[in-house]
Amino acid sequence: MSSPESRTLRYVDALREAFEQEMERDSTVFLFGLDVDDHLGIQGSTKGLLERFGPERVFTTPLSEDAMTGVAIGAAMAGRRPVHVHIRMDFMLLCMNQLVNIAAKAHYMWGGQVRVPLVVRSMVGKSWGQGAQHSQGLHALFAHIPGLKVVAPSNAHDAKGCMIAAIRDDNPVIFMEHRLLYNTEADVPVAPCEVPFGKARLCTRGDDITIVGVSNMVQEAIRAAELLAEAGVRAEVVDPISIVPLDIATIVRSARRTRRLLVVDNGWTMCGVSAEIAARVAEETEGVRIRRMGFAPTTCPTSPWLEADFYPNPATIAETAWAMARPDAPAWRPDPERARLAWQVQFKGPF
Amino acid sequence: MSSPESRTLRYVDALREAFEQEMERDSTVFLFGLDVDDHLGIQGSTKGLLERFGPERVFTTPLSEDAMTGVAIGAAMAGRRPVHVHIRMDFMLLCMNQLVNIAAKAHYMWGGQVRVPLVVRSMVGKSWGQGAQHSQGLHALFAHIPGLKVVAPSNAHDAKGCMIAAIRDDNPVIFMEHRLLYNTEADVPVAPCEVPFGKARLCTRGDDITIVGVSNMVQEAIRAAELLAEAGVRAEVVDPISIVPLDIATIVRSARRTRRLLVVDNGWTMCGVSAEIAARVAEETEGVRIRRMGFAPTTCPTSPWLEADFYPNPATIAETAWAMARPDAPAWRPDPERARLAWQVQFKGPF
Amino acid sequence: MSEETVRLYRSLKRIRRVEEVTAEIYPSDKIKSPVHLAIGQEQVSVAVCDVLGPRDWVGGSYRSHAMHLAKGGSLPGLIAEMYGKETGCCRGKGGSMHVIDVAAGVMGSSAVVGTQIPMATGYALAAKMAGDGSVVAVFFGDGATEEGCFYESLNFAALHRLPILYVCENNGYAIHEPLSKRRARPEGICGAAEALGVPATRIDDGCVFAIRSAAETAVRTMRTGGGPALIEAVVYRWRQHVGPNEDYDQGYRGHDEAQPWKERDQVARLAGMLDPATREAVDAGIEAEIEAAVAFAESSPVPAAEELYADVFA
Amino acid sequence: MSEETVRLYRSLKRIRRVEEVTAEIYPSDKIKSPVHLAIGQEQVSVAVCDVLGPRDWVGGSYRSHAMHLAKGGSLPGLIAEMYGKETGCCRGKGGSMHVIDVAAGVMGSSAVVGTQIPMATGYALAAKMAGDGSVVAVFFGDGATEEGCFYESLNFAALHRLPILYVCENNGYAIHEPLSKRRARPEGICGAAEALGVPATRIDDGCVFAIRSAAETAVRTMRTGGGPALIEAVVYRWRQHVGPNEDYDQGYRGHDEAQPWKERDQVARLAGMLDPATREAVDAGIEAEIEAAVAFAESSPVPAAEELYADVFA
Ligand SMILES: Cc1ncc(C[n+]2csc(CCOP(=O)(O)OP(=O)(O)O)c2C)c(N)n1
Ligand SMILES: Cc1ncc(C[n+]2csc(CCOP(=O)(O)OP(=O)(O)O)c2C)c(N)n1
Ligand SMILES: [Mg+2]
Ligand SMILES: [Mg+2]
Repeated sequence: MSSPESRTLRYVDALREAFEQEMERDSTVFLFGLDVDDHLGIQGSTKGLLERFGPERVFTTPLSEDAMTGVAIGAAMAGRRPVHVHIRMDFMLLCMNQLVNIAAKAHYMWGGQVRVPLVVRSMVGKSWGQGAQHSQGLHALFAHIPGLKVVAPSNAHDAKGCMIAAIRDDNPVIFMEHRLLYNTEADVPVAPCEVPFGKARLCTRGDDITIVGVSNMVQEAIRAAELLAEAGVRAEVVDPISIVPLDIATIVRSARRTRRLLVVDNGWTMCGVSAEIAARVAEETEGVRIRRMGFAPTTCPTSPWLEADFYPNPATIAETAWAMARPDAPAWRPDPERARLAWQVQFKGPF
Repeated sequence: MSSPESRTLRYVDALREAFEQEMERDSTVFLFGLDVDDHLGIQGSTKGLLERFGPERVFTTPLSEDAMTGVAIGAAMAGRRPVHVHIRMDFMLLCMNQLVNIAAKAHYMWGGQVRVPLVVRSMVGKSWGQGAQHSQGLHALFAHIPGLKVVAPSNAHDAKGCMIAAIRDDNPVIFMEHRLLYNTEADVPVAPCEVPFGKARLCTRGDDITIVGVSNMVQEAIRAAELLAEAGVRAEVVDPISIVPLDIATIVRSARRTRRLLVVDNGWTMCGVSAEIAARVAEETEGVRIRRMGFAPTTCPTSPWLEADFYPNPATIAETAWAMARPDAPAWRPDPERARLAWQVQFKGPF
Repeated sequence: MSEETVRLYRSLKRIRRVEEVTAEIYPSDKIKSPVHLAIGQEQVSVAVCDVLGPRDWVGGSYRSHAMHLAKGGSLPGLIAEMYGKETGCCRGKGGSMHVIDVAAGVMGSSAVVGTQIPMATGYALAAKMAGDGSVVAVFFGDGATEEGCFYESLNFAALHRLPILYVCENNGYAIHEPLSKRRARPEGICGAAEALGVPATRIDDGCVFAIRSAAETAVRTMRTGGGPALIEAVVYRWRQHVGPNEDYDQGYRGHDEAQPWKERDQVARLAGMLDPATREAVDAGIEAEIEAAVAFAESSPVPAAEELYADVFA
Repeated sequence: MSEETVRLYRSLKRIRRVEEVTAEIYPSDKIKSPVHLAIGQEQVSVAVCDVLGPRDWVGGSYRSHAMHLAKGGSLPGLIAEMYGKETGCCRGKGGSMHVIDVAAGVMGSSAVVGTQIPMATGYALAAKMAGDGSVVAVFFGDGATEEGCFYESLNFAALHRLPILYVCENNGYAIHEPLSKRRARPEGICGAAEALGVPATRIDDGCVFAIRSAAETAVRTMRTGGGPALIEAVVYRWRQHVGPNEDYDQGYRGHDEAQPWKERDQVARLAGMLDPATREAVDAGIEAEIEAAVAFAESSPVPAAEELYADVFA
C-alpha cells in the first residue's frame, strides 16, 4: 500500500480527504445527512467541508431518513451525485423501502433509462453501551438485493480508495464504516485514488487456513493470525473489501490451497455474508473444511461483560482456527494477556 | 396429513379457518391491515371475520405501514395478540425499523420484561406483471435478525397449523404466504391444530438427491421430483416449513444419506436462506455436493417472456438435480410438454 | 373556443381513449400487466402538465398512464410496455405500473404507495441546485398522504424552498377503503401541508380550468424561488381500482355516488365547448394515433432471453 | 405551600439529583453506557406523570431517566442498568437508553428517534380495547416530530380516538442542529397535530404547573373516550446532548441562550415555594435514596456469561 506520494492517515481523515478531492473535482457531488455540518462533523469525517463547499453542498437534514433517502435517490437520478450519511447503520432500517424498492431497482425496472449514482455511508457502533439499536452490521440485508453494491473497507487506504470509487460509481453503493476503525492508521496516497470493487486482498499469506474477515473483523483476523503464527499455524487472511461485487474467485483459490476456510463477519451468520461465502465455496470446491463466526445469535447487550462474548475477537478467532488447522492436536488458546493486548479496543464517546 | 376429522380445503380457506378458530378461542386476538375488512377480504382469507367479530377486532388502517407495525407491537406488548396483514411482502420494507429494532429485540433488550406475540402476514406475488415491487420473497432479511421467527407454509394443512401456532406464539412471527398457493388444496383438520415450528417434513423419499424447497418452491420441487422419478432419479424433497427456527438436523441427515443437496428458494440466493442451509450443511458434513437455486440475480421483470426465467421451475429444478445426481450421464431435461403441465400456474387478478 | 380549450380537450380525450382502448384489449390477455385506469380523473394530469415545459419533470404512482401521456411520454412505448414487449418504455421490465420517458420529463413511476413523493422531491432539489428554473410536479392519491414520507418530504421541500408542486388526486378511496376509514379529518390534507409550510389549494369540483389555474399560479411562483405548493384535486375514479371494469355492484360504493361526477365529466364538457368540426378532427387524430400505437405494440418483438440479466447495474 | 407543590418539588428535585449524581459518577467509567441527561427539562415528565395513575403507561426515548423516575420506575434498577449489572432494569442488556419498569407502567424506551411513538400508540389501542379507562403518555423530542411515524401515529390515534397524550419536549435542538435547520415552520408542530385531528397545546415558558394543568385536562377527556391530545412543552437542555458535561463552549449555542431558562429553573422555583424545613426533609430523603441506589448498583453482581443467550425468544 506504500508509495512515495503517500503518508500515514487515520481512517476518518482518509474519508474526509476523499470527499474533499471528489467535491473539488466534480461539482455535482454533495454530502448531506444528520449532523454532517455541525462542529464535530461525523467524528471529523466531514469537518471543514461546509466551510470549503458551502451549505448548498454540505447540509444537515430533518430527522426523516425515509424521505431523505428518496431525496438522495431522486437527486441522483436527476444527475447529481449525493453522499448520504447515517451515524448508525441501524437507522438505515428506516429507509429500506427507498433503497430496496427504488434505488436497487431503478436502472433495471425503468429499462436502463436512469442511473442512481448514490453513496450511502453508515457507521457501525460497538462497545460503550451501544447495544441493541446502535451496533448492527446490516450489510447482509443489502447484499441480498440485486442492484445495490456493498463495500466495507477495513483500513484507511481502502476507505479513501473505496469512497472515491463509490462516488464515481453510477450505482447505489452502501458504504459500511466501523466506528472502531476510525482511529486506525494506514499509508494513504495523497492523490485521488480508486480501490476497485470486486477484488479481494490477501492481507497475510499462509498455507494452513484461510480466514476471510469482513470490515472490522479483518483487523481482528490479522491479530488472530499473529497469535496463530506464534503457535506455528500460518493463516492467510483475505479481505474481500467489497461484498457486492464479491471476489469469490480469490477466496476459493485460497481455500482450495489451505483446505480450510473460516469466515469471520461483523454481523450475524444466519443468512449473512458468512453464509454466502461458505455456500459459494462449498458449491465450487470439495474437501474444504468450513466454519463461520459472527455476532452471537442474540441481540447485542450493553453490559460489557455480556457484550465481550457477543463479538468474535482475536482470541476466539485464533482458537477456532487452531481447532480447524490442528484437529488432532489438543485445543489451544492464545495467552490471555497477549490476546487482550490484541483486541481491547474500546469506544468511549463522543457518541 | 389425512384424518377422519379433516377435509380438503384451499390454502386461503385454511388460513381463514385458523383466524376464525383462534379469534373465537381468545378474545385478545385481533386482525388488522389494509383491506382486511373489504368485500374481497384479502383474497378471501379474512372474509366474514368482520361480520363475526366486529370492527373492533377486524379493521383496515390508514396507509401507514411503519406506524401500524409499531401499533401492532405496542398492542402486543400490552397483552393483545395482533395479526397484521400486508398484501405484499415488498411493503414490509416500510416497517423494517419497527420489526428489527423493536419487535425482534424487545424481549431481550428489555431484560425479559415484555413479550411481543405478533403475527405479520405477507403475501408474495408472482406473474401477471407483478414485477419489481410486488414479487419479492424477503424472508432472508427477517431470518437474519435474531428474535424474529419466520414461517413459510407450502400447503393448506401447514397454513392452518402454522397460523394457529403463530398466533399462540409469544414471539413475533413473520408469516410468508405465496399468492400462487392460495388456491392449492390439501387435507386440513377440522379442529384447531398446531404445526410446530422447527420441524421439517419429508415430502418425498429418495436416495439420489435431497431437494430442500422453501414456500412455493416446495411444490415446484415435488413436481420436479415426479419428473425425475420418470427418469429414474429418486429425490427426497424436504420442506423446512419454518425458516426460523430451522430444522437443520433433518436436512443434514437427508443430505448425508443422498450425498447431494439442492436448495431451491423463493428468494435471491445471495445471503439468502439457500446460503444459510448450504453453509450449515457444509459446516456439519463432508462430501456432500451442494447447489442452490433461487430468483435470478436481477430485479423481477414484468414481461412474461423474461419473468419465466427469473424463477426456478420444475423443469430447471429437475435438470439441475439430474446433473448433480448423474454427473457422468449426458445432460437431461424433462419433456417440455410434461414440464409445462407441471408448472404453468399463472396468477391473473384480482390483484 | 380558445386554443387552450382545444389543447386541453385533445389531451383529455386522448387519455380517455387510450384508457378505454386498454380496457377493451384487456380481456384478450395481450396486456401482461395489471392496469390502474384513471378514467374520470384525467383532468388533473392534463391541467398540471399543461403549465409545464419540456424540461420540467413529473412523477407518479402505478396509476400514471394519464400523467405519462399528458406530459408527452411516448404512447407506443406505453402500450408496448403493457404488452411486455422489447419496445416498451421499460423494455418490458416495468409494466403498466412503472412507466417512464426521460426525454419527455416523465421520471418513472413507482408502485409502492408514496415512494414517488420523496424521489420527486429529490428531482426538485437537483433542479434547485441546477438553478435553471425548471420545476417538478408529483402526483399521488389521497392514500399516499397517510404515508410518513409525505410529511417528511413536504417539510424538507418547504425548508429548502424547492420548486415542486405536490398534486394530490383525492378520489376518496384507497382500493375499496373510503377516506373516512383512514383519516380522522378527511378534509385535513391541505391543513397538514400548510402546517409544514407548504401553501395548499383544494379544488373540489374537478374543473380542469380551476386546476390549471391553481397550478399555473403555483408553478409561476416556484420558478423564481417561491418554494413548493400543494394542490388537492377532488376527483372520482370511474372504474375498478385495478382492472378494466366498473365495480358499482361490489357493494363498497354505488352508482349514485358516481353520478354527479359523470355529469361533470370534463371530457364531455370540453367536447361541448368545441365546434363539431374541430372536435371531429381532434378525435380522428387521436383514434389514428392509438391505432398505430396498438399495432406497434402488437408487432413488436418480445424481449430476448438474455435481457433478463441486462441492466442490473449501470 | 400546597401538597401538590411538595409532591412536584420532590419529583423534580429527585430527578435533578439523580442526573447530577450520574454526571458525577460518569468520569469514573463505572457507568457502561452513554447518558442523555434531562437536566433542565425534568418538569415535563414530572408534570405529566403527576396526573397519571399506576395503571397508566408512559413511553419515551433514549432520554428517559426523568420519565422513568417520575412514573415510579425503580431507581436502583435504573442505576444498576447504567452500571451494566445483573440487577439492572434490563438485566444489563439495555443500558441507559432502554429503561423499563413494567410494574410501574414504564413501557421500555427506545433509542431510534420516534420509534416509541407508534409503539405507545399501540399500548393506547390495547387500553381502548381493554376499556378500563387507562391512558398512555409518550414523550419525544422536537426532532422526533420530523419522522414520518409521528404523523402516521397521530392520524391513527385521532381516527380511533385513542387515549394517548403525545408530549413533545421541544428543546430546540436535535443533537447540535437547531429547529430552524430542520423545520420550515419551527412553530408548526401543534398545527400539524391539529390538522390530523389531535388537539394541541403549546406551553412555552416551561412552567411545571401550566404543563400539569394542560395534561390534566387532556387526560381527563381521554379517560372517557375523548381521544388523543398533544402537548408541546418548550424547554431547554442544559447539558450536552449525550454525556455529563456542559457544552456552551462548542460554538453551536451560547450561555446567553441558556440564561433565561436557568433563571426559570423549576427546581429552584419550587424549592423557593417550600418552607425550609419541608424542603430539607425532602432533600435529605432524596440523597439517602440515591446513595442507597448507587451502593446497590456498585455491589450488584455482573451478569453471568450464559445470560448472553437468554431471552432471545420468549
Ligand atoms: C406502501 C403500499 N401499501 C399498500 C399498497 C397496496 N395499494 C396499492 S394501491 C393502494 C391504494 C392507494 O390509494 P390512493 O393513494 O388514494 O391512490 P388511488 O389508487 O386512489 O389512485 C394500496 C393500498 C401499496 N402499493 N403500497
Ligand atoms: C432514527 C434516528 N435517527 C438519528 C438518530 C441519531 N440521534 C440520536 S438523538 C438525535 C436527536 C433527537 O432530537 P430530539 O428528538 O429533539 O430529542 P432530544 O435529544 O433533543 O431530546 C439524533 C438525530 C437516532 N437515534 N435515530
Ligand atoms: Mg385514492
Ligand atoms: Mg430536541
